[in-house]
Amino acid sequence: MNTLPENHYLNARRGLKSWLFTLDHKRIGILYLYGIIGAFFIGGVLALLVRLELFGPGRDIMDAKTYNQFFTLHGAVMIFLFIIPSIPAALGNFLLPQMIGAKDVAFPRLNLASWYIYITGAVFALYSIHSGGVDTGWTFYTPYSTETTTSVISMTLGIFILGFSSIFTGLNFIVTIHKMRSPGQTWYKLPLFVWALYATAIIQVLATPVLGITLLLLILERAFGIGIFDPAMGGDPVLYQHFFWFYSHPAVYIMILPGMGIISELISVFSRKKIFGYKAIAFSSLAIAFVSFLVWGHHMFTSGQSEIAATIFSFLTFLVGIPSGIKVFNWLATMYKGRISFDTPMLYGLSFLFLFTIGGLTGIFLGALAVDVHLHDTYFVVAHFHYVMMGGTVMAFLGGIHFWWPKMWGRMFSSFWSTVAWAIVFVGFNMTFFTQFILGSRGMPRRYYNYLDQYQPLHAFSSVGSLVLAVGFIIMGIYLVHSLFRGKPAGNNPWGALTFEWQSTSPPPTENFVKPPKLTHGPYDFDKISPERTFP
Amino acid sequence: MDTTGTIFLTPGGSTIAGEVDSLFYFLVYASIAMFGIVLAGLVYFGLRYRRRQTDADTPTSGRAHNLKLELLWSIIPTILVVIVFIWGFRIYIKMHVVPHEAMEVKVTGQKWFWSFDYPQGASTVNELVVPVSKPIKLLMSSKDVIHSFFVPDFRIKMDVLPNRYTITWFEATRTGNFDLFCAEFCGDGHSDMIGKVRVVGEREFSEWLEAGLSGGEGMTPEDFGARLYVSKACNTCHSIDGRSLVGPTFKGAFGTRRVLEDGGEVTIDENYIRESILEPQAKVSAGFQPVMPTYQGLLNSREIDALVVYIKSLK
Amino acid sequence: MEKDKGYGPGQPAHHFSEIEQQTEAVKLGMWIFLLTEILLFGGLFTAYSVFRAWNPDMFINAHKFLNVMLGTLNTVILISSSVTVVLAIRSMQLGRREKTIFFLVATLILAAVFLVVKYFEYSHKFHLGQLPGKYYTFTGVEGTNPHIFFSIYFSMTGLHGLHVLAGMIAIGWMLVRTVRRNFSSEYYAPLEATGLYWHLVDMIWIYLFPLLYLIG
Amino acid sequence: MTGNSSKRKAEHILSLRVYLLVGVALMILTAVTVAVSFIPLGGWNAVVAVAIASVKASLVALFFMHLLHDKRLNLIIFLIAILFLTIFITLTMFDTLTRGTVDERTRSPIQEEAVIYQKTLPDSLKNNLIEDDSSIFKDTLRP
Repeated sequence: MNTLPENHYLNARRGLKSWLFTLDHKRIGILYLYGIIGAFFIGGVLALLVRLELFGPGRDIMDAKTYNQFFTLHGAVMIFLFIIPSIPAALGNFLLPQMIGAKDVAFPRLNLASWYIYITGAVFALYSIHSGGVDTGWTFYTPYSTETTTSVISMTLGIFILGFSSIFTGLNFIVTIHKMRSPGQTWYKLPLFVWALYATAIIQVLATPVLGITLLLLILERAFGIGIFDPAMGGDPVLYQHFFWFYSHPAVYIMILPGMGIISELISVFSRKKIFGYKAIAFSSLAIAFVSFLVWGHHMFTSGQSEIAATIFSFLTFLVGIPSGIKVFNWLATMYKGRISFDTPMLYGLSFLFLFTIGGLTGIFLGALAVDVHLHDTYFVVAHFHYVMMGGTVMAFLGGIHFWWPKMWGRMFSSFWSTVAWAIVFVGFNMTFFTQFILGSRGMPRRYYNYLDQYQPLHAFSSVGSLVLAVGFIIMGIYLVHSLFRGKPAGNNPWGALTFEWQSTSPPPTENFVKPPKLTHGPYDFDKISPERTFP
Repeated sequence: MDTTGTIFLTPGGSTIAGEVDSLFYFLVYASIAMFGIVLAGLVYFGLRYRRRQTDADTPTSGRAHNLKLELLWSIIPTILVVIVFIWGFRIYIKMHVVPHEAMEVKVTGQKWFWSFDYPQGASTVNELVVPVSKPIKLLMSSKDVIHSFFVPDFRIKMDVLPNRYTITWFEATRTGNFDLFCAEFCGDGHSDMIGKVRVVGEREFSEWLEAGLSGGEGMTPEDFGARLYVSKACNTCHSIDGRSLVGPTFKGAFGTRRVLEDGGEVTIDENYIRESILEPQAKVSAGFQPVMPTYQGLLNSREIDALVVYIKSLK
Repeated sequence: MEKDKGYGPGQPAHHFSEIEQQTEAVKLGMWIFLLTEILLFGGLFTAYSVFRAWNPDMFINAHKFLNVMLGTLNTVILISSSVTVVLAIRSMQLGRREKTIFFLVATLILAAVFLVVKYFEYSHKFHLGQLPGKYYTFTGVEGTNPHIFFSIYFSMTGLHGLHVLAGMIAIGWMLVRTVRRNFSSEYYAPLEATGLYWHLVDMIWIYLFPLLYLIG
Repeated sequence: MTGNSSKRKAEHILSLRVYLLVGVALMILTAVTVAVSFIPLGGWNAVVAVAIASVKASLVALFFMHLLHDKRLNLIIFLIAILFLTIFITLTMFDTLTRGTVDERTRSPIQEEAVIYQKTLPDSLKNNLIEDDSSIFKDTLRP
């Protein structure tokens, strides 16, 4: 029977102060986890309310104004407060130093500072609810955002601040990966999750400053009418869209790349198989990071940008699809001749493959110029990015949370209930969002409060799906919290994995390892050794 | 040309729709094939290579490369996407190169209705009437924020920008009514900014044009007002059954006193209605946003009168 | 900027194994931060390029109302301050603490002079009504929408001015730490990182100056 | 690259001469760029100005910021920043400079001047609302 170690990072010091002033990357990771779970809860409730309103045409539970504020807030909260920090800032913070055998990240104080910046940004963003809400959509397109009476400045200022949090996390990770790896751990011996975090961090530091200046200019446009983006003042609204998407398209990859990193870990560990095409997966992350900066114009095929620019952007867009495709096939090939077990993390890993493939393929629809003209700004787009973001990133995040849960807390969750919750989430997700592909290709525009009767059955079905989804998440919350107190101790290496973090105790000590870990094998050398599972 | 429609697409109604649909279905089938491969792999490997008690701890194959396979799954998708790009691009060019003989209609989007000005002088609101099998060029601009002109059945969409012209065109292939949506979020009434494209035969179109130019000749002011209430899109924001939409209801409004946003009070009479149509921001009813656009230049005196009579009649 | 400043001479922070590793990490971190700064200003450079390409004549007419004399003066001041910063670091490399203090103080003075000159430029423009955006009331510029030129001018120089201010705070803090003997010829990474930041501020001005003051 | 790169490299301490020479070169280049701006070269003025600025920036980066002798990685980071900024400007201007290829009217704004310059209201708004006597309600309309 496993027992918890006597001393670990959770009981090293006690009291609220020991958390609020901690420099331990693991504790900061946990602090982030609290933040993003809070954000996910807020965003999720808003999503449910939006879906309930859409159950039937016309007014169901709220008026148009409230609805517009809710979907805006749902988008902004989910993107800026949840998905972008989710995997890198929470799981990445917790794991990156452990995976490279370091004691901490390169700049622990900057790390803590970025959490406080995150909280400050969140306060500003959420303050906008109190000060009249925001009804522009998370994209803040001008001139609507310059003339609406709602509290755009509070929200954009919040997101501006959140950007710094994201930049500092990315900066910290890049330096950590370059300078803090343990002796002998060369680049090709890094776990693929670390590669993914590296590619993500590159995008974070390159793209986020442009979001910063965009929002700053938007604030100036609202305050002084500086005339860069507002057509009435001689500005160009399409230019705003260039600025915005120069950040926000790469940001999509800030969201999905770390998820892909988790999937690489999950598929290999639960297949007990050396990852297929290590370098292909590693470099495709970097390729995605680079090409993601060349494709932003595909959000603007119908925006009034020039036909030549649209054509160039369409062509470049297809280039970014190929590395993603390569990754999917590599993961599939990893499973070949493996010893596959269907523990909960793997179930989420497999759902990722299933859902992300659909999300990726429907992305091809939207990259094709003529088809995008029809599908742009319809529910097809909504479904597409939910398949990528929720079916991709959130599934990977949940997989990662379940995978590293015993490492974080030392205790295991219920296998039965976690499988039940997974099944409900998977079914609910597909009910909610596959329906929206059909709604969209039949012409239902997005951000509609009211709609024509012909769309009602599909909308109702989608709303029911969202309730199913909610039930899944409620069950998940219950068994995870329960496991914190009653879960069985998991042992150092419950899944039989090979990366560094599993060599330490669960939970690990404050400086991660009792003695510096030795690199005796690669992260995926399941052909040489098969480590024993310490659980069950 | 596809007029039947499927689960994914409504029946097309324009010359371009057929082409877009072909590419769409090519993509659907190609995606199903690709997804089929992934799904088959997942299911087959999952069943075939399940971990069993007996072999759980034996090492697995260390093979992590297969050049042929890797080339295969890099090159085939590349070829496919290049095909899709070129295909999509060719149709896109057709969407943008307008035939010379096209009739040009000026489209204006504003919160929250569409107005259409014909070269012959007629103008309509929220209803674009066009002849079948004739190319129609739309020269579009917005008076306030960005809107987007979207007719799903025609498979066309183009943003309508403030202070700039954008262009799109279509040629309807069959008569009937087609939904027209605003596809770019534009505020509280975004989802009510729904219009209609009515495609009619050549002769019917000429008759309609003439009738439109005559402007309610031979109708009572009340009937004419009722028509204008719909055709000029008053109904987007003002109900006639007592419900509050974006604006106050017309029902029973005439002759009552109303509290204004600035605290003042006003009696709803001919003056007030007229002023509110032409200068909507002058006296805004309490509890409502000052969002109504001016109808200056969109309605002539006779039309305003007809609306006043109509509103008066709504007891 | 770098928040890791608490490690004295000789001893690396607990999570680094040696001081060399820590110095390299701090410098790398600073360079990445500079990259984000370049892209932050990048948005303004993009806006500048787009509007200049649309309205070349208006830009030429409007820029005549900027004072080349003062612009040149400020360029010279900033370049001099860059020289004093490198000399401050060099002195520390050689272990001459007093000289470092002298050069840091000189840098602070130059930076302050830069801001004072900027203040006179700004107040003159405010006086003439060459304000950004809707507050623009000046009528002497020919061409379409000259307020946009001044919007861009104020955004660029304003953001740059804020960076000068931030740089002054950082240099001031370095001065305090130098006085407190936190640095030695062995360990001066924060000083070097601050120097890098200051050079970037200089470098951005090197572009702003010809783009705003010296249009053909 | 890895944590325990064993030996300390000798720090590069550039000589005073190098720093001062670079400083002087920067001053001279400043003078040159100001002088050139007064010679009308048409479109070339901008090119020359940016070129001189780039030489100056390179001097600062290579000597003052030590990129010449420092770890290659820092130089790469700097170049990446320049590269992505170039991408941003170039692809954006691909749009802004190629508008209106299909129809001339879509190229530029309808009303070039911003609202702050439009001192007078359009005529249609000037009409006195009440003085319109074609209305059937003209008797009830207040003057």
